[in-house]
Amino acid sequence: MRWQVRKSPHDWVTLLFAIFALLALQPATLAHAAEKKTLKIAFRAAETGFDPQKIEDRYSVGICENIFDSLITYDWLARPVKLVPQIVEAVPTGEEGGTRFTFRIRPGIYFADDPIFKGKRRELVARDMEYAIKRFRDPANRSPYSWLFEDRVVGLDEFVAAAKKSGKYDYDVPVAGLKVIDKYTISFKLKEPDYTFIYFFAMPNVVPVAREAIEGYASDTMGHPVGTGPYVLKEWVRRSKIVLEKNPDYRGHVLNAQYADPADPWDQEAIKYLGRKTLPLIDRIEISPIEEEQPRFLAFMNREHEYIEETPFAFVPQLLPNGKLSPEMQKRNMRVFREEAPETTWDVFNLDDTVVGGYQSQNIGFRRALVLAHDREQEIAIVRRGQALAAQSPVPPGIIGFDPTFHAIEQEYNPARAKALLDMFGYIDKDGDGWRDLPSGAPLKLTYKYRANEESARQQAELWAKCLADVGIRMEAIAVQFADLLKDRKVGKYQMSGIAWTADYPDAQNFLQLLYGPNTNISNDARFKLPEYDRLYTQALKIPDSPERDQLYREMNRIIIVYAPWRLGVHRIFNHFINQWVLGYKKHPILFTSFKYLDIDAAAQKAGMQQ
Amino acid sequence: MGAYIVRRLWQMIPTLLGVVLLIFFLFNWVGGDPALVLAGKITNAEQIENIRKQLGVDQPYWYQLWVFIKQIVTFDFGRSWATNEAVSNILITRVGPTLTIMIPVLLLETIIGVILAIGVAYVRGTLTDRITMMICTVAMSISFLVYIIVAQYIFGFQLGWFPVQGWSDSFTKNIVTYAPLPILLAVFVSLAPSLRLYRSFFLDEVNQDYVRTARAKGLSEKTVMMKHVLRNAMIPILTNVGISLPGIFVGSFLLETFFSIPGLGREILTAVNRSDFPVIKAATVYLAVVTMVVNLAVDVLYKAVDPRVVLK
Amino acid sequence: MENILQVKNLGVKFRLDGGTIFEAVKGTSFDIPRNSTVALVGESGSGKSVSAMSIVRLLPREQAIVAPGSEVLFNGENLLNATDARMREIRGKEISVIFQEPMSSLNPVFSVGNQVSEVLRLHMGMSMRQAWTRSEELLNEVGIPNPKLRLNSYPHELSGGQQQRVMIAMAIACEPKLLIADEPTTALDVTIQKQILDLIAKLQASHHMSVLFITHDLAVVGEIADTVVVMQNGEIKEQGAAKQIFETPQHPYTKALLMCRPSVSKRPMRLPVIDDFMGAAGLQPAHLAQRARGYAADDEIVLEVKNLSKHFQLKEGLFKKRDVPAVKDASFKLARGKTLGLVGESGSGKTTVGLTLMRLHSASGGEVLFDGVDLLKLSERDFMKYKRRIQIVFQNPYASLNPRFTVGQILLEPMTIHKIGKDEQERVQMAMALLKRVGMPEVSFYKYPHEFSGGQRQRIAIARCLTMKPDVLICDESVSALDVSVQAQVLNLLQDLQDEYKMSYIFISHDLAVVKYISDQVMVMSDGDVVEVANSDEIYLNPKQEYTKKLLGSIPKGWQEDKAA
Amino acid sequence: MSAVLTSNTTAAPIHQASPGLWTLAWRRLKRDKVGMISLVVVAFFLLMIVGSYTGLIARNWSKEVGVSYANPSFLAGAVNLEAAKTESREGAAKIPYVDLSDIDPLAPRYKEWEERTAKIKVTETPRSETLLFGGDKWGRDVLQKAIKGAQTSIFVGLFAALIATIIGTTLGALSGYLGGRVGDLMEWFYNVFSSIPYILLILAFAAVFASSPAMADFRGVPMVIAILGLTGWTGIYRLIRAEFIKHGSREYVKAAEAIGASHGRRMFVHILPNVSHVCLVQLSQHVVQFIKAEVILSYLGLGVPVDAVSWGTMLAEAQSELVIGKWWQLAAAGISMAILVTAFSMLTDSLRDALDPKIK
Repeated sequence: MRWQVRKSPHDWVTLLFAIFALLALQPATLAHAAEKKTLKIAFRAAETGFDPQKIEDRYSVGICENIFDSLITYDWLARPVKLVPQIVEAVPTGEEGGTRFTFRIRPGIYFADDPIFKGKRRELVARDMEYAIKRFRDPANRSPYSWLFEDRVVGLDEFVAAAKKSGKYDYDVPVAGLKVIDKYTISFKLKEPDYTFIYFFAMPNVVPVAREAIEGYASDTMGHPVGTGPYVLKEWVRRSKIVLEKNPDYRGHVLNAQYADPADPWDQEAIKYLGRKTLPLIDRIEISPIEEEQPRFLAFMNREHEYIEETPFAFVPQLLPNGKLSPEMQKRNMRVFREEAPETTWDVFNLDDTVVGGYQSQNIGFRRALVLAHDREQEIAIVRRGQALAAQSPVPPGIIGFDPTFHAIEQEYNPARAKALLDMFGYIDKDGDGWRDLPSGAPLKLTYKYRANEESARQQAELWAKCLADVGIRMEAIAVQFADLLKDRKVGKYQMSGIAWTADYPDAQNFLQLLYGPNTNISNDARFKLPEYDRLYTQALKIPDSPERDQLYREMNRIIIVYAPWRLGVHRIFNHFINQWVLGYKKHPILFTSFKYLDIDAAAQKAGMQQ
Repeated sequence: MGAYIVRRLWQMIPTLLGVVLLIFFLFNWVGGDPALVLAGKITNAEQIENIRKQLGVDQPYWYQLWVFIKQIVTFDFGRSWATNEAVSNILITRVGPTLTIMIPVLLLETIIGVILAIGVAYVRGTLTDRITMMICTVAMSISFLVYIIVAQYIFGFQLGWFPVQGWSDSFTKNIVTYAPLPILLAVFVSLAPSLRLYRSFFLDEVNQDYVRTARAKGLSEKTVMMKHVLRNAMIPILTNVGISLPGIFVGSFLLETFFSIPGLGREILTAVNRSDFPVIKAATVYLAVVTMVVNLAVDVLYKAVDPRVVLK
Repeated sequence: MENILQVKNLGVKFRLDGGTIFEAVKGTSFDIPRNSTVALVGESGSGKSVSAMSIVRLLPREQAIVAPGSEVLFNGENLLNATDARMREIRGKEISVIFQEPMSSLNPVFSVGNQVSEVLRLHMGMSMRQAWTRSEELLNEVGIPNPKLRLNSYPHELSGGQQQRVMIAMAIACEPKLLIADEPTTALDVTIQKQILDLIAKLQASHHMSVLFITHDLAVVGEIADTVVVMQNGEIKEQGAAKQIFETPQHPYTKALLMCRPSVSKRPMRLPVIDDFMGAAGLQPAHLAQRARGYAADDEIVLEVKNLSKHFQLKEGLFKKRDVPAVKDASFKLARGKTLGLVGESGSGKTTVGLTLMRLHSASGGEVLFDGVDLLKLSERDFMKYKRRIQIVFQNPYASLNPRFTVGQILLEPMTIHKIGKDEQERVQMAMALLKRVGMPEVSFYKYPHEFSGGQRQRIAIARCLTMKPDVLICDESVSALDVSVQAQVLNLLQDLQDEYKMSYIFISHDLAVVKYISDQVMVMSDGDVVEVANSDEIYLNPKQEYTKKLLGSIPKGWQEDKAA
Repeated sequence: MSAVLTSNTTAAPIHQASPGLWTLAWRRLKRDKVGMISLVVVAFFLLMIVGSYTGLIARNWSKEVGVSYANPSFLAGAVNLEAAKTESREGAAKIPYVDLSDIDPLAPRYKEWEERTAKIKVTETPRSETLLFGGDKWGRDVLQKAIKGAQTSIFVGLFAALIATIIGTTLGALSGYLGGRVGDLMEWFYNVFSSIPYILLILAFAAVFASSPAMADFRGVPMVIAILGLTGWTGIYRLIRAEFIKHGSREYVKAAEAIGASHGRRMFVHILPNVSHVCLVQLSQHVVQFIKAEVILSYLGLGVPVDAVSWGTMLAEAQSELVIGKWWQLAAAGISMAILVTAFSMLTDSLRDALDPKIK
């Protein structure tokens, strides 16, 4: 029972040192990149993993973009964006009235070498694509992108239903609309015409995967991506470090200068440094996610990273006073790439809500008054630090279907008009507490839900509260954890909330579907249900890109302005700052990363990093 | 002593059960729906149902609780819902960086704190003593957030003495390059309260009868402080260290987010944001167990410092 | 006779909280001759300890100021001017000290051997091994059994007496010329006290040292001292050879001290108090007349206790519990208007008896018959009626009064609870009357306990009990913490109240003389057992049991004629 | 009790006010220079928040009186790149607005709308280039924000500490005094709470409060107070429990039992006043602790709502401002918080010394 050993506090120290020594024994992987061209950058958020069919976040997808090859892709330099083949022979046009899409994979495309192939070279075949598409619908994968192939491909929904019934999701059972014609050819048959379908195949996660790799690494497909792309995952410390290295088996690709803009210096530089070379040129890419803005920015300024994408808005005025590089940045030979991102932010009203919802004149007038009361110029100037364009419709520039001439007075900040509208519909102060009340006389207090740990969301809420107070409306802003916010929005348990949407593919439809009535509980968080809008939407789907379709889009945009299910926000402009030794930099609006088309002046990098 | 340890371990069970119930109640009952986070930006009811089924959150609460308890007993918490990474793997890999920061912090804080405390206790009542205590109070009154923001800016960026952020796989590189600034910050912040506390421990002892005896023996003031007083003051100091010991396994999420340290604190924060229940539950249970085991270990270690302690 | 130490004109002041200065010692002078024992006697606050501590300069540096002109000459060297280094050489080697509380005076985390050998290594330059061997010899010399094993023990593993022996071993380790013993036996039981006194006397002789013995207890002084110095309020009232002090005290204060303390051999109607000597009045007849004590056959029995027992339960191991008996089958009777004395050493269970019979502890067995009702079997509600009829006065007057209550609140509370008096006004009047009765001014009603001295507080505690007009009053070491002169006052008060209200007392004390003085019947307890119950005169004159004899034999006898011879 | 006594007029004639322990403590405190200076500083802050609460000062803190990041007056000449942007608002495109009248249900009332609009005057207040201690990103006066922020932060700190103290004291008293089964239950409760990492506890409570409909009327500052108060009581519990155990065995409590005082009376009339100084010291220590915790909550986005301001939200905002050279918001919030917290801590120390003079 009693310890006779004389223990002194020193034993403590010894113990702790022992623990230390153990920690020190961790294998020190000193990957010394003597000759290698190494790129180091930060991601704004942590990745989740690299199983293309299981992921959604842009950072994980961005990594997949470099490990896997989608069938088709976007031309690197062409603006507006243009689809080009990547591993297929041609970009299919919708046959049979936009219901059939057939891809012919080029023979001789091989997967990167991996132990799972047991030393044999593994060629990419059409079956791999079929397998990947079926994976999207496999309940076991819980794919966030399963909606891409829902209610579209002939026989696929029935196949899934049957699998659900039998309890076995059998990949070997053929699906009529998902036909492997020969070793290299796969053909899709759709239930309804859908010309946007082709874009799916340029998405970096709609990529063929090797079944034996998926099944072989079944327990951790997230950590064992095996693809045909230019890079392989060398090292992955989750949420801390991602290292990509050149795939030695990669066939190589070249820069297509055909669509380059001769007036664009970035294009010209890309051609100068990358033209006629077999790409990729970077040997090793090290990525660390840094979620806090200050350290991410300071790390870049400290030359710890090659470039910084989506520089936090707060720092931009200092680096780009009046749109020009600051003297400090000039001294560092820094360059800036400004990107009008294919994304839109907006505030959504819950149309099912008794206060902000409804389709009566009074309801419409109330929402429109709220929109008019919101000072969007301040949003741009202060929340976005001038790095944004006012959104005139949900469709951002650079997206097919964007109409540069479309803008409406109903989106222009005008508190006088807002007040007039509120007065007109009886939203006046009835109980004399200084705040407007509902026409019924009941007190009016709006709630706005925003994401708890996001400073810009808070600022947005602050702006709302301020603007509404100016027109006499009381608003309460509630900070909610991300998961709760999603839940509340999905089930319509909110009045107002802020959202952003980035294009999955460059077509206006990707944005306009967000208000399609039947998409309520799916993606239509506004729960907007207007038969006229739905009619226009379904009609537009059946038509390929044409002036006729643009007209339909314009009509839909007008309805959005009139019924105001949203208060349109902005299209953000992102500033990517690049160190001088990074050569041929360009940012594609839809694709996530630039690693495939990039070079580094290793000597300049060494000199620069040491400064 | 064996019986004592067995009894203490036995007593942990109801506490652990309470932790389990509280966490289960807080997160399963009232927390967000993980299915929605995982479902993606375009989703439908069927898919959400499918996800809920896969996660088992469609089961009745009692069943989920049963599964949870089974997980605890088998030490198998399954996989993270968000990243599909094995939860045990998450905990194991994250605790290393956290300890790399926190062990030096605790060591330095304790050692420096004790040394300074002896110093000021020796000169108690003088101007030096009062100024030191004043500095401590002022230092304690500034928010940790301010320290981090300012220090990262000044020492990491302006002066460039340390990297702004980062972490590597090499322990040596971490401890030499990346860890010093966060460690120094944490030490600086925790030193002031420790110093004040330790000083009061020393002063408590200085007025004890045995100190008078030691002086009556003819011992020098230095020997009295360094031998007789120190050894006795180590008992409450050890208690204090014992209290903060479980904390080193949690780490500071502020430090970890600002300095990009892939530690446990940051992981917990992310897990909560993502409603990643398996990670939250496992982390909580693990930390609760660590807390209890550490407390037990400290109590047993007491025996070594304080011969009066009887373990029964 | 040559003096080893001369204290000349010593003055010590204390800086108190808030800048006030307290003069603890006011210019005292006394000498300590070689090879003799000097006793410094006085009540608390007399400055006796301060005088002794200033010899070795162990007073708290921040507060104590030694008056200029003071001299402490040790072999002719003024210690007050010595350097710190010189003082360190002297302490523990030339002059060593033992203190009142051996438990707290030993460092709890170092072994006995470590602490004894430390002083040897420091002053005698011994190696660890030599020091260890010598320590063993020293422990042997001070009478610690199995010294080799005890060297590795920690202080808490020793009994109080052994701890004090260790302190003594440490003190004599370097053959000091002077040993200062600051109340070394006050915290000890009477039998142990006797042993320690004998040990000090023996060592004084064998080591040829001088002893400065500080105590409040004149009886102890009589046993040991050659010279006696009596102090009061920082001044020396009288000093001289022991014989002279005890036989022909000159100063009234000395006389008072000698008379106030109850002695085993005498039992006056009233104890004399200091004022009786200091004032003009002098001794009254009551101080000389003897009181007869003892139960009479026709005494009405108020309380009868049968086979009372109390066990405490200790948790052990995983589920086991161990019974520790504190009181075993105690039976006794209490007669109306009489006092039952309960004596025993610490841990004998005497206090537990008191607390258990009034249900402050739950009893494990037995009966407490009060008015024929077994109090132990009553429900909480029924017991309430009896609660006020048995009351208790605790030992520590500083702890038993709620410091946040005014005296008025303290006195009114029981009356309010038991609905005594028809309204608040009447209760206040009753409280005022009681205050007066216990000898406190009415203005005390509005004051807080901390404004009163120990004796006054004990009076307030007694008044609190009186508000309920109890039949039985339990005095649990109620006068033990008081100075001799105050003790006499409180004892007189208790006696007066008993005479007036015909209350019965259960008087619990370790002080055999006090018990002898106040009790009619005495019950001796040891380790939870009742050793002996008898009328007090009988038990003191004619103890039946061995234990009782041993106990009585340990009482300091004060000045003995034979010693002088 | 004392109320009973003072209302008693018959005993008045010889009534002499005798200093109670609190009075004595106050006397001791008055002698403590550092304590008194701290008291003055704390009182100044309290006066300030009373002023801001009643609207005497900082009433217009939310008014945008300056340009974005207006320079402090003492840096009037400094370049302000952030404001430049705000000034040069890009003119709207020249293209005509799209006509909506054919599908707009409001179209019939366009005319009435226009007329009403014309009657409403909108005046734009001029924005100042500099503000006394600079402006924030919206152009609000940082000094006024700091004052208003002090109100919120101190309010949060005080009330959260009050809740925590009440919970901790009640549970601690029950556990320490009663012991036994009740004590075991409380200990269990305490162990459960203290075994869960604090940050996790805070996040969990925040999640519960934010999503629970029952808390709908309870959001904003009260929610922050509730989160901090309900999670922060464990330390107080521990101390109060120990105090009650200690005092429970003291003789004065035994004496109270002997005279027949009930459990409740012994706990709350006898023991509680004797440990009240511990409660008070704990209360003030927790005020400081919670003022600091509010900063962390704000950093996590769980702090006070957007229409209020606290030091925490200011610091959270100021996170990225230091890097762009706009240090004044960080300084204003950081320094005012440091001053108050320092003064409060020192006052607490002095208070403890005054109430319990044994501890030096």
